[in-house]
Amino acid sequence: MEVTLLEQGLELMLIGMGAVFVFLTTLVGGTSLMSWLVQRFTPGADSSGEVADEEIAAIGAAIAQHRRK
Amino acid sequence: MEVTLLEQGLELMLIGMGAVFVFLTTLVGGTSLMSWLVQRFTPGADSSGEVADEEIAAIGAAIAQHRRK
Amino acid sequence: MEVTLLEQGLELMLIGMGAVFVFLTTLVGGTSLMSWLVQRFTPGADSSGEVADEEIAAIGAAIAQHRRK
Amino acid sequence: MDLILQIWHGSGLYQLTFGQALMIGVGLLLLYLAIVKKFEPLLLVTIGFGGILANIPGVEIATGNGLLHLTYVVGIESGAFPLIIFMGVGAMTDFGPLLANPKTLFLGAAAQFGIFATLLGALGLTALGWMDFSIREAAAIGIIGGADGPTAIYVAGKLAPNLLGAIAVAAYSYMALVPLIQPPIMRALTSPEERRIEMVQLRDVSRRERILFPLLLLLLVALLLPTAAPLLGMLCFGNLMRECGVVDRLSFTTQNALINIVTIFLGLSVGSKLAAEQFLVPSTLGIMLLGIVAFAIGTASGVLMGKLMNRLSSNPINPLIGAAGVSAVPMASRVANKVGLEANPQNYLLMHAMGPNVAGVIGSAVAAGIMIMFTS
Amino acid sequence: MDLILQIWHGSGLYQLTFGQALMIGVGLLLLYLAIVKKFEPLLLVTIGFGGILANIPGVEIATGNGLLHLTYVVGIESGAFPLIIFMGVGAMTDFGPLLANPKTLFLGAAAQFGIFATLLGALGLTALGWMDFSIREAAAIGIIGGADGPTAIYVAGKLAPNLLGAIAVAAYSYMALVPLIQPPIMRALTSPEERRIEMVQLRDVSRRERILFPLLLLLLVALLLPTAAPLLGMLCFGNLMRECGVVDRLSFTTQNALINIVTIFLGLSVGSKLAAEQFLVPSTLGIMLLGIVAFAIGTASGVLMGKLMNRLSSNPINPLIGAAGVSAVPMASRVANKVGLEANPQNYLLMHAMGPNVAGVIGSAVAAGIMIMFTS
Amino acid sequence: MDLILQIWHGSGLYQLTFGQALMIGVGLLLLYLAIVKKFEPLLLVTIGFGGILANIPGVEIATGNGLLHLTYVVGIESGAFPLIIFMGVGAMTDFGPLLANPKTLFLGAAAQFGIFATLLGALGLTALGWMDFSIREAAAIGIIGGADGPTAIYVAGKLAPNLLGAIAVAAYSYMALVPLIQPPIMRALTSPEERRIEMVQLRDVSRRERILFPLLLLLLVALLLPTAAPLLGMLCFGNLMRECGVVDRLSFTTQNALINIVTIFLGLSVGSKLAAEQFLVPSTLGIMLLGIVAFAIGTASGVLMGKLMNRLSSNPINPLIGAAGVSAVPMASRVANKVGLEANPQNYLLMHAMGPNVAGVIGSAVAAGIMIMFTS
Ligand code: NA
Ligand code: NA
Ligand code: NA
Repeated sequence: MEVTLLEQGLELMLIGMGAVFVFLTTLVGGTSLMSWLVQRFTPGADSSGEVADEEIAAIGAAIAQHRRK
Repeated sequence: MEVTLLEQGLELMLIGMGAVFVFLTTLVGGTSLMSWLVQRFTPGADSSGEVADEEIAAIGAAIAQHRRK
Repeated sequence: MEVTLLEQGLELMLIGMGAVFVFLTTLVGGTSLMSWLVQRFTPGADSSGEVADEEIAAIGAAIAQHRRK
Repeated sequence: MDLILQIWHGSGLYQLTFGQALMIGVGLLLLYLAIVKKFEPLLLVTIGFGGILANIPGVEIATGNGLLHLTYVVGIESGAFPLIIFMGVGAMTDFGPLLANPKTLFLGAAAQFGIFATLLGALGLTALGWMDFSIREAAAIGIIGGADGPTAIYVAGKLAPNLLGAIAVAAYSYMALVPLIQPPIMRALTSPEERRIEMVQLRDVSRRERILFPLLLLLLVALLLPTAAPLLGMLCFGNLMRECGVVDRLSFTTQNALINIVTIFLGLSVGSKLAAEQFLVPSTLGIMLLGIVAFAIGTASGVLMGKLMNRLSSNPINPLIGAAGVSAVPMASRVANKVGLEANPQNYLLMHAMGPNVAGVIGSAVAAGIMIMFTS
Repeated sequence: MDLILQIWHGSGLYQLTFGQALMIGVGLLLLYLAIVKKFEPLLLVTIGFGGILANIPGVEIATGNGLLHLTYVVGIESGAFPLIIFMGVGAMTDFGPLLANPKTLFLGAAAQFGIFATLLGALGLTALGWMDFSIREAAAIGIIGGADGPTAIYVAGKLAPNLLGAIAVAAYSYMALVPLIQPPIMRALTSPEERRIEMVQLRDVSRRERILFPLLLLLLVALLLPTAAPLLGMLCFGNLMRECGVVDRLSFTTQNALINIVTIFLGLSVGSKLAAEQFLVPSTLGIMLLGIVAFAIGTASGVLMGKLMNRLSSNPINPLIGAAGVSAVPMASRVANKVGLEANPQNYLLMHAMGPNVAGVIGSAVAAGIMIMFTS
Repeated sequence: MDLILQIWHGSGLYQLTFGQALMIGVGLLLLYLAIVKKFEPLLLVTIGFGGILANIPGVEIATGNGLLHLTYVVGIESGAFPLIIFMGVGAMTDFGPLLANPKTLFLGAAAQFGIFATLLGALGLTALGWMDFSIREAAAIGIIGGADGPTAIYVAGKLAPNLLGAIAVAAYSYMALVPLIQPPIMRALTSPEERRIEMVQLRDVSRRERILFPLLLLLLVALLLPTAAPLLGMLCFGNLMRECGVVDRLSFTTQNALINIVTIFLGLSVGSKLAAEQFLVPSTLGIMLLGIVAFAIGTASGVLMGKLMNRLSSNPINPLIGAAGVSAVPMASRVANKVGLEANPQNYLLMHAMGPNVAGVIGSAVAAGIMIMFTS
């Protein structure tokens, strides 16, 4: 068989980089679509306010846990 | 053999519920007896005060642990 | 064979205690040498100040971790 | 070109069966219930995700030498994970309300009727020829009625490993649905007057009683029902660590790092049993059906026992707290509290319901011990 | 006297080979880099110490029934440790910057060219007769270019366990050296004007998008590349626990106790493969050489892709963030930020670089999946 | 009726032997000592409870495929648990006092005489025909005199697994009883003047010395006594994590979640070896007897060495701190401090005793390495 190891490697490189790009391109598309759908069907900003709430909840939980102990 | 699966199940149900009740009844008795003995032979209330102490100790330990670290 | 178990044990005791002392003596020597070298080639005291810093850093890290959570 | 064909043949899209697609949907549904509806999230997130992983064709994670198969063998088949979870539950459980009012143990006993009725139901379906459950399988299915996840997984792992996925999913799903399943039954079986009953405040329980209780329970189990001793022994051990006051650092780790780590791998491992070819079989439908019947009967018998005890007892007992006897700690107690508040806005049943609630954990472990003793 | 002779013959001094002494030196060097230079200390401290233990003659800890050999078999050969680390990485990763600018995924894709170029390089050295790597070994060596420790260990464990020690040491050493390796390449390939480019501030990303992203990624992997599903599945699971907000206690344990415990044993186990007779072979030299080439090519292709995208895109893109596409989170982002600040003191690239940085983790896991699919 | 008979025959009451009842009593006694007397609670709670579980007839938890048997095989037979505990001990140990006064290592050496004297005692009892211990068993029994639980378990697991339960119980019980065993011996061997001696305040120890010490110790062990390297290697690794300052998160987990989890399962596993038929044998009595002799001799030789060093040294040395050389950290140091305060209310020996105390840990690990080398 004349297919050398090097040729095999070359093919794997081409296909491999191709597959990486195809996969990540699909992911770019999927992510963009998902974000677009979420933003379209969610009224108002829900990110910034929530974080502060979570933080307060975390501290509250820590205190509660301490008390329970 | 004429004992069907269903009869076997029925027997298991009766014995099983019986055993659950016997066990938990014994536990009711044992618990009541234990509580009665403890209350009889322990002078004074030892529950409420201790909890607060423990909590303080826990906080103290946490601070100490922090310092040690 | 005339070497009894007891003689074997006696030999093990002598050699064993000897080995413990040889090892720990070497460790005393090594530690003293190491400390001498460190103190000779390190200018200034680096212990006391650092501990306080570390403690502050630990508390800071704990707070930061809390916030991140 | 061969390589591109190899990618395509190796891809999930090419290999995906309809059943796998369906089960990925089921996994997503469990995640939805957990995240959006907040139903039993610790278990439904992990089981749901494990279920999705198990249904990706061509991925070796739930089979062979895959991580989830290994954790399944090491943790579930050996019974280790449910036992460690029980230790953690013990370390997190306050038996105070139970000790203040030990009679509530009877409510925890009564609610186990759901277990045995379901066992009979499973055998009945077999007698009718609709299903084909052996007595061991029927016993494992019955335990769903115990409303206690680790007990159900422990028993299924011992008696019917082939049904473990369906049983675990049924147990946790219905535990998640307790706020929907129980209230109608509770309202149907009680009069508004009964629901309005206020109970006497619970006495303080001393530290000494709290320390002695797990030892007492352990010794009783040891003497009377050794097959329940692994489960209840670990529960007692966890509780002793909690209450004895001298090993707080062990108790803390048991309630946090240890139970969390085991929960993650238990959930993923159970999820790995949701592979389509194992899960999409007729018996799963039977198990889901029998499971909800078990919950309903357990709830009903707890409430009826509550009514009976209310008549016989000198102190008033609100029958609603009987429903908490099924376990599902602490959800069932919250449900009893909520239904009680509807009838009487001054009526806080939460602490009173915690007694039968933790009694239900003991009761179903006892029932599990009996099942294991008689069928293995 | 026999006993004293026995002590002497049992002692390390008597049995020590030159190779072992050399490897103990290498272990000490890794500790020095970790402790004094603060390079990747979590891994270099544990690997370095494990390496010293593995080279003490006569000690049974890295071989036979020794602890480190057992953890190696249980945790590395089975793939469990890298997968659990990936779960922890998922729980610690904020995909927000990536979601705010998904196009940065292309940078993460481009930087994987280092992986495949190195594969080819390894086969080239074999063709030249200088080394003797099979295609599986070459693939495992290439993954070093992914700049992602657990991925490299996972792939090496599957494709070339005999090279695992050298591959892991190369991967972590070069990750540690990222602040030295990358800047010259980044400066050589960009003009000062390009390095000065400021980027548009990232938009806020909603919680809903953050929850859906790991599920989307999981489904794509499931459908397109199942061999990457164990790694990316665990990453997605960890991230879902982090973002879903209902299992915070599991997420917390995953990010702390669990990942720390696994890191300790992963590091020691990997170190146990640094035994002189396994490590001091010509192929190690080849692997170390190929590894740095892989990092350099990965950095370069990331930067070049950044230049290309900057020309094609409507919003300006600073090509320096392309270098972060190799992974090495978060070090590579910090390097991009630092080199950017040199050229323009107002230019804070850190958050912009985090997008390609985490994209690089995904990209190298995808490349790993492809390697496993084609060579096993 | 058959079923009721089956319950009765399956019950513990029916199957319980006298030995098992006795051992359950022993387990309760250990719990009493731990909880009420606060003696070594971390180990006595877990061992005591495991001992009770192991003596419940008909329960499969300490045997067969039971959880505790599995943890015993995985954790004790393999040596993994004691090694991980040693890593945790290393991460919790401050070698500062030892570094400030390295000569106290001699006290830690002298106190190991208890180990070897007990070895001889065990062989003597065999020569007298009262017991029947092999040299390996005698060596394992001797290690009780090291007053170090994990070392004793590690050595027993290697040299005499059949005696492990008795050896571990003896080691931990006597460690718990150190405040009762040591003071009379200390007072008998010292004059009031000696007990009053105040020592020079310890110098500050730099961070660099603290980092280099575990590496120095590791290298010495590697070169001189590799059979001690697993134990001391893990101790050094834990200590290096503690002191190096760059892996604080690993050190924190090692000192908390990891050591706690392992302690729980180590204790339960050791307890599972307290099954009546294994424990209630004549050799157990011999081991308990030899163990207390070992503690007494170790204490005495430490104190006598202290007297000798006080005469030879330029700085005064209080011989009481020699008693801390047996290990039992930090209890033995507290005892030295307390006896010192009795004689001189200004005499705070605590920090001075910590030097020989941690030296005792190293010393008994060295003795363990010698035992393993010569008898296996
Ligand atoms: Na129940
Ligand atoms: Na990468
Ligand atoms: Na000692």
